[in-house]
Amino acid sequence: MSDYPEAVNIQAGAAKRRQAVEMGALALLVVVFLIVSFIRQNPFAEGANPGKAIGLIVAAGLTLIMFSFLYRDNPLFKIGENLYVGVSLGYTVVITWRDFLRPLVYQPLFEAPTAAALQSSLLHLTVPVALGILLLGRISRKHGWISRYAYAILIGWGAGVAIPLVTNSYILQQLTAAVKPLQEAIGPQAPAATTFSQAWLLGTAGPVLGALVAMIGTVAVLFYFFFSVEHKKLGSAVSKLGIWFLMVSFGASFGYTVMGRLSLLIGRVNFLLGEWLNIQNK
Amino acid sequence: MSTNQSRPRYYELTRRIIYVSIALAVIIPYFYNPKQDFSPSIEVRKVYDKVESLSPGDHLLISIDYDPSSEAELYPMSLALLRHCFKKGVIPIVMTPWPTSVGIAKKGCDEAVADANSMFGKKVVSGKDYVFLGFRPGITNLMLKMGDNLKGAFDKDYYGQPTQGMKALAGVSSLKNVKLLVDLAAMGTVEWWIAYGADKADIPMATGTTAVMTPDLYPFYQSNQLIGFLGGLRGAADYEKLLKIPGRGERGMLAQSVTHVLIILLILGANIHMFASQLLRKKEALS
Amino acid sequence: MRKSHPVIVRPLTTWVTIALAAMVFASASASPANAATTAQAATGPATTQPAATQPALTASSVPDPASFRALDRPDDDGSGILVVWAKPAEQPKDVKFVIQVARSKEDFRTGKFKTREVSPSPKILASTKPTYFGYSEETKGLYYTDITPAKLFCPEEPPPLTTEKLKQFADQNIITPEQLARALPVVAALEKEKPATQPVAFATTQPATAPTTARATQPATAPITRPATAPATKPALSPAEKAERKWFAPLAAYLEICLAEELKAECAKVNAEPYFFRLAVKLGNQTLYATRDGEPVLVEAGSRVNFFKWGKLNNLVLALIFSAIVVTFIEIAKRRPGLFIRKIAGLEAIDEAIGRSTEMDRPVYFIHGSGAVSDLSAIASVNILSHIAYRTAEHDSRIHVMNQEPIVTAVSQEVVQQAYTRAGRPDAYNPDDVSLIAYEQFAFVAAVSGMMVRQQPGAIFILGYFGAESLLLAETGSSTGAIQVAGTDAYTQLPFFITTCDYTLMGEELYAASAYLSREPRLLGGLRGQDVGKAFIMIALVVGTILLTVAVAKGWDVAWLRGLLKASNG
Amino acid sequence: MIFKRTIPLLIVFGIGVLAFVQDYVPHPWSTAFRDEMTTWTMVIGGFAMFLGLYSLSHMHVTRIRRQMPGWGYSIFVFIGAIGMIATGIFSDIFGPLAAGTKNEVDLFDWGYDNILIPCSATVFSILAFYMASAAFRTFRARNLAAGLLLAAAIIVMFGRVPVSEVVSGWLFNDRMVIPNLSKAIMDYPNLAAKRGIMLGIALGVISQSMRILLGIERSYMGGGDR
Repeated sequence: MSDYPEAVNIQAGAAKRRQAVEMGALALLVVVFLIVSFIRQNPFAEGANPGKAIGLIVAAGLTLIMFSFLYRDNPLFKIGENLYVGVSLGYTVVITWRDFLRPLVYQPLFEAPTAAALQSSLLHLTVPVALGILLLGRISRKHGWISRYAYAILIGWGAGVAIPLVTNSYILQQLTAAVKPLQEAIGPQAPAATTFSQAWLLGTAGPVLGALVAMIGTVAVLFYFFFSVEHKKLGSAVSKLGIWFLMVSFGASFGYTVMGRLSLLIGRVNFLLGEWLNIQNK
Repeated sequence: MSTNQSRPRYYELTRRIIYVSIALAVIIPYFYNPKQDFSPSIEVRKVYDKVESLSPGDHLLISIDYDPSSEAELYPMSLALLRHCFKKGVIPIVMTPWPTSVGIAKKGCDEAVADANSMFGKKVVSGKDYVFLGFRPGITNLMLKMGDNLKGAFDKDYYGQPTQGMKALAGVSSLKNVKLLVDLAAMGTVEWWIAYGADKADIPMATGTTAVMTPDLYPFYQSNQLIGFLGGLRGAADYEKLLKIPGRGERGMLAQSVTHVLIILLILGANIHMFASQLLRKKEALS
Repeated sequence: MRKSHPVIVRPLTTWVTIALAAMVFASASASPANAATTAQAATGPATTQPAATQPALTASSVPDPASFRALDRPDDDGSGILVVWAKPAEQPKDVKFVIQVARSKEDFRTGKFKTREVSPSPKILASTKPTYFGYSEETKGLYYTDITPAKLFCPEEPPPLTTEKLKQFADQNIITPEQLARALPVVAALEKEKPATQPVAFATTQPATAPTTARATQPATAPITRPATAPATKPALSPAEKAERKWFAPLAAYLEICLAEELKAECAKVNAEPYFFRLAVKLGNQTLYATRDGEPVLVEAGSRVNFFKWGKLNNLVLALIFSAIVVTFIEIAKRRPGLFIRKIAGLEAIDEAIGRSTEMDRPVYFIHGSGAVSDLSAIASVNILSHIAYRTAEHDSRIHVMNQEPIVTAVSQEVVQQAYTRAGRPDAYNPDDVSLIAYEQFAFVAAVSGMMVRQQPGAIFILGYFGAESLLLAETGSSTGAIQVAGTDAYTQLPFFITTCDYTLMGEELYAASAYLSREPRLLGGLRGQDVGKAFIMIALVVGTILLTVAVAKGWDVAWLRGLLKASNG
Repeated sequence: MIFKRTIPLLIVFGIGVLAFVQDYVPHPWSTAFRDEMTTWTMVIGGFAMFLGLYSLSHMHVTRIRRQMPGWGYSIFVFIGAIGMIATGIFSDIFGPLAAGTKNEVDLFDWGYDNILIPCSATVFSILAFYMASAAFRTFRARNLAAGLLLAAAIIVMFGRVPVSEVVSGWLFNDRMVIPNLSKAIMDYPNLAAKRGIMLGIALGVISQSMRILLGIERSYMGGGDR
């Protein structure tokens, strides 16, 4: 995998010195982390719940390690990253077994409580189990093609189901919402306009204009995506309008998402300060 | 396109300055709680008014449909709702259809119970003033079952007390006897609760969801299937504002405001820098 | 086990007996004349209300008996009957329509009927369901309700597993006598433990039923979920008893499925029978029947199994039109190759990016989205991968394909291997280069970010369906200085790719890629078909809006036009 | 060739047509077919887990065996995976090694709560930093389109936080101007673009599905007809 030399951008001697300094700093940070943890969350204190306290320390440690990537790649992050990959792998294996393979395959075939049950399991499971085993043929370099039978089924099913599905949820639902008389844009309880924002943004004139803008924008964006029309003359103007709409939309979506993502960061900060360091902020 | 070696030093530097300033903008507000001026949205106000209109002894069902990864946005909502219930004497029934949510649901109950003692001087007792039912599997089936027979779906509460004959559940045989259903969801359970819970039992329903999910709820709100909703951290802050008990939501909003303004200033600064250097270059070219 | 179909069907008589027993109380005093009081006794408090506060029901509140009809619901699996009646001239407040359902005319006399009460509201107007009733003016004055006989005549839940049931199963050879002998004491003990009314609740802790719920309820957005296990609540048991219970649990789960299947079959049977209906209006404790010649009007209908969801007719027509356009243009393109196609910058950049990567002796990264192989976005990215892998093989550059889905990994391995073979360098293919990096969304991000920073790729392709990982990957990628080409059909993630990547394939451009790259005439024809479809939608959008606006202004009735574009779920 | 390509393509076509038709048919047979296919996909998906397990382990085993740079870290993948699988087996009430009831919180849950959740929540929250740096780096008003992107982002971002009410109170003497403007941008231009993209995607999906069903698009089977 990574048989490329890791990017080394400083001369060898300086690099070595720097590495030593970094390792020392990391070791120091780990020690500080452990000391702070044991002061704030002593798992061996009387009446403490050691499982919970150690859990908190581990969770806080991993949180800090993951954040350390923001500074730069470092040995602790490499450990954390690989551990995380491993844990998520193990988790998936266990869950796949518990939720799918055991109840769907193992129990019906090997723990069938009655003869009739076994018979019906065989009837329903022989083909998918065979396909599942064919899929594993991919491991062989030479006979990898036998796995095609398994995924041909999945791809065929996906492609067939997709047509009615997108017709309904992408085309019809969008058209239902988009094709409306302009009169309907005005809500039933449009407030009496006393201020600018009420009149123009929520009142009567605004929504009608908005509905028109939405219609023109949709057409322009659709036009931008035309593959077989060269963007020249009128076409160029319309597709440019399309781009402007796309840009406004992307900017708006970006701005809209900031809050949700910040909430996640606030959550982590709350965890580190409130739970790990146990600083109450009431 | 430049690589790391040739990339100007200040690129890495500005990057780190930005990270540090964002971190500070989020951490510092954790310690401050000034009064903020904002008007709660109408959707949140409707939820608040509904809870406010309940009388002591009425029941409110809260379904915890989020796990610790969405704690930041939804936990403050649970807390605000529970505090409101305890303040009013409304009996909250807390449950979850997800095994991963039990811990956080319990944490919310415990914290609100402690608050009730310290804030309103009330001694709130499990099984009398609130019920924590814990987790049962089945999701949609569970909802249907609760619609028929709530005590059958949860024969015991989280602490192993039988629900039959429990004082807090007096008069509740099914969802139909619950005065309001609130789904705090980070997963796609809102539609199910509407279809299998609220619509079937014909009870009003409200939700609290992550900011990302909230725009999808407007159709349900317009068709009155939801009486209102709390959207993201802002929703929690609005509710806390109405309740006049500041909490993590409001404090979170301070961090949000600071960080948003910081990002905007960063963008503006970058643009001013760009225009200024363009101007400078033009001048140099002229001279 | 979930799929098992028990061969036995419980004798119909059992059910009839149960149903009869349940009705004994209700029918004890009921006769057609005072059926009203029976129905009303069920609702309780009305009897205590002083009659004076209620306005009297008059004949004008009774729907026209001629309008009262029952018919098969036309687009279902044989489970529904529609009952229709005209809106009466007068509707006093709190009035309710009562529909009585019975298996035979006799049953009305003996009181063995079920009732459904409906409050008048605009929601039950026939005009709200044009799929069933069309768009005629008449539907605006008709009320309807949907009746599923099984919901009225069958129990909602399968019966509990009792010792008697167990014996029946043994009689029907579902379980062996040995199994019966061993299971009997367990069931008897469990019956004692539970309150008499509650079923023996194995299903809640038994995984055998889990897949059904898992499938039905796994939300698309659900994060990692853990298996369902209820807290165990058991009294002290001897080890031997415990062992017996453990042995019995899977059998019980299976038998409960048998019971549920029996109930399902029973319901289907109940639904298939013909039924008789009567209509009345009710206000407080007054009830008036819709009558003809002094007798309540009786109508009859049965539910049939249907073959087409009429509500989806517009969907089918539209899907067929679009498919036909695509196929037509594929045919046209076959005959007249060389269709024009505009430049797509993101795809033009692929060769440049690979070339630069080769010059700098850096690897090329190809990052798949989180879509499964049945998602079309995953197939679209695999198609692009085929092209990219071929080019890297030609340039003797190295490609790393990062996956988070095992089957997409398999398909990618196949595609890359073939591409290397085509380029004449089959030995250069290394299966470890096309690998599953991690299973979970953010573990994938952590691992890929780490690799990017350490290996400094020269070109990064991020293609497929993405969630929140989009910006995490693209921002780390941009810090390495690589040329980044992204493409996704996940609308919400486009802003992040637009801001951090050098080129972005937006939405359908991702799907157009394989045609664009291969220049195969038939594939290009498909693109042309897509464009015609887009033009069709643009026209529908503009013309539809203008038509509706004019129609509303002029007061025309164009409900059908809206129906044409109405989406139907289910 | 028949077994390697023709038959798989026929399978794709056959299953695809049936999948298309079943969506319009309410008959119980159609439901039964759909259920059957769901089981198939779940079973195949279950087996695919082994494929993923193999692929991931193979990569890391090769790293360790060939002692590639940083190979030592790969050991942690196996520590994590084996730890989770072992605790998963031991703490499962239906597992081969544990009898009786499930403990309150077992080791498997502990790993989930204290390793998986904090790691994913933290990586997720790094987005907040990246959004700031991406915005700083790329939101420059170089031309009209970029200016629109920038303006929309700033207005919406600002309109979402409480301060905007105070500021619009000062500036416009109307507390809600900026929040409402932000809402109007989300409601109209944003909606238009979103709708346009979605409609385009729908047609792209239909066209691609047809190409797959008809066997014209077959790169996913190794391609190579060029």
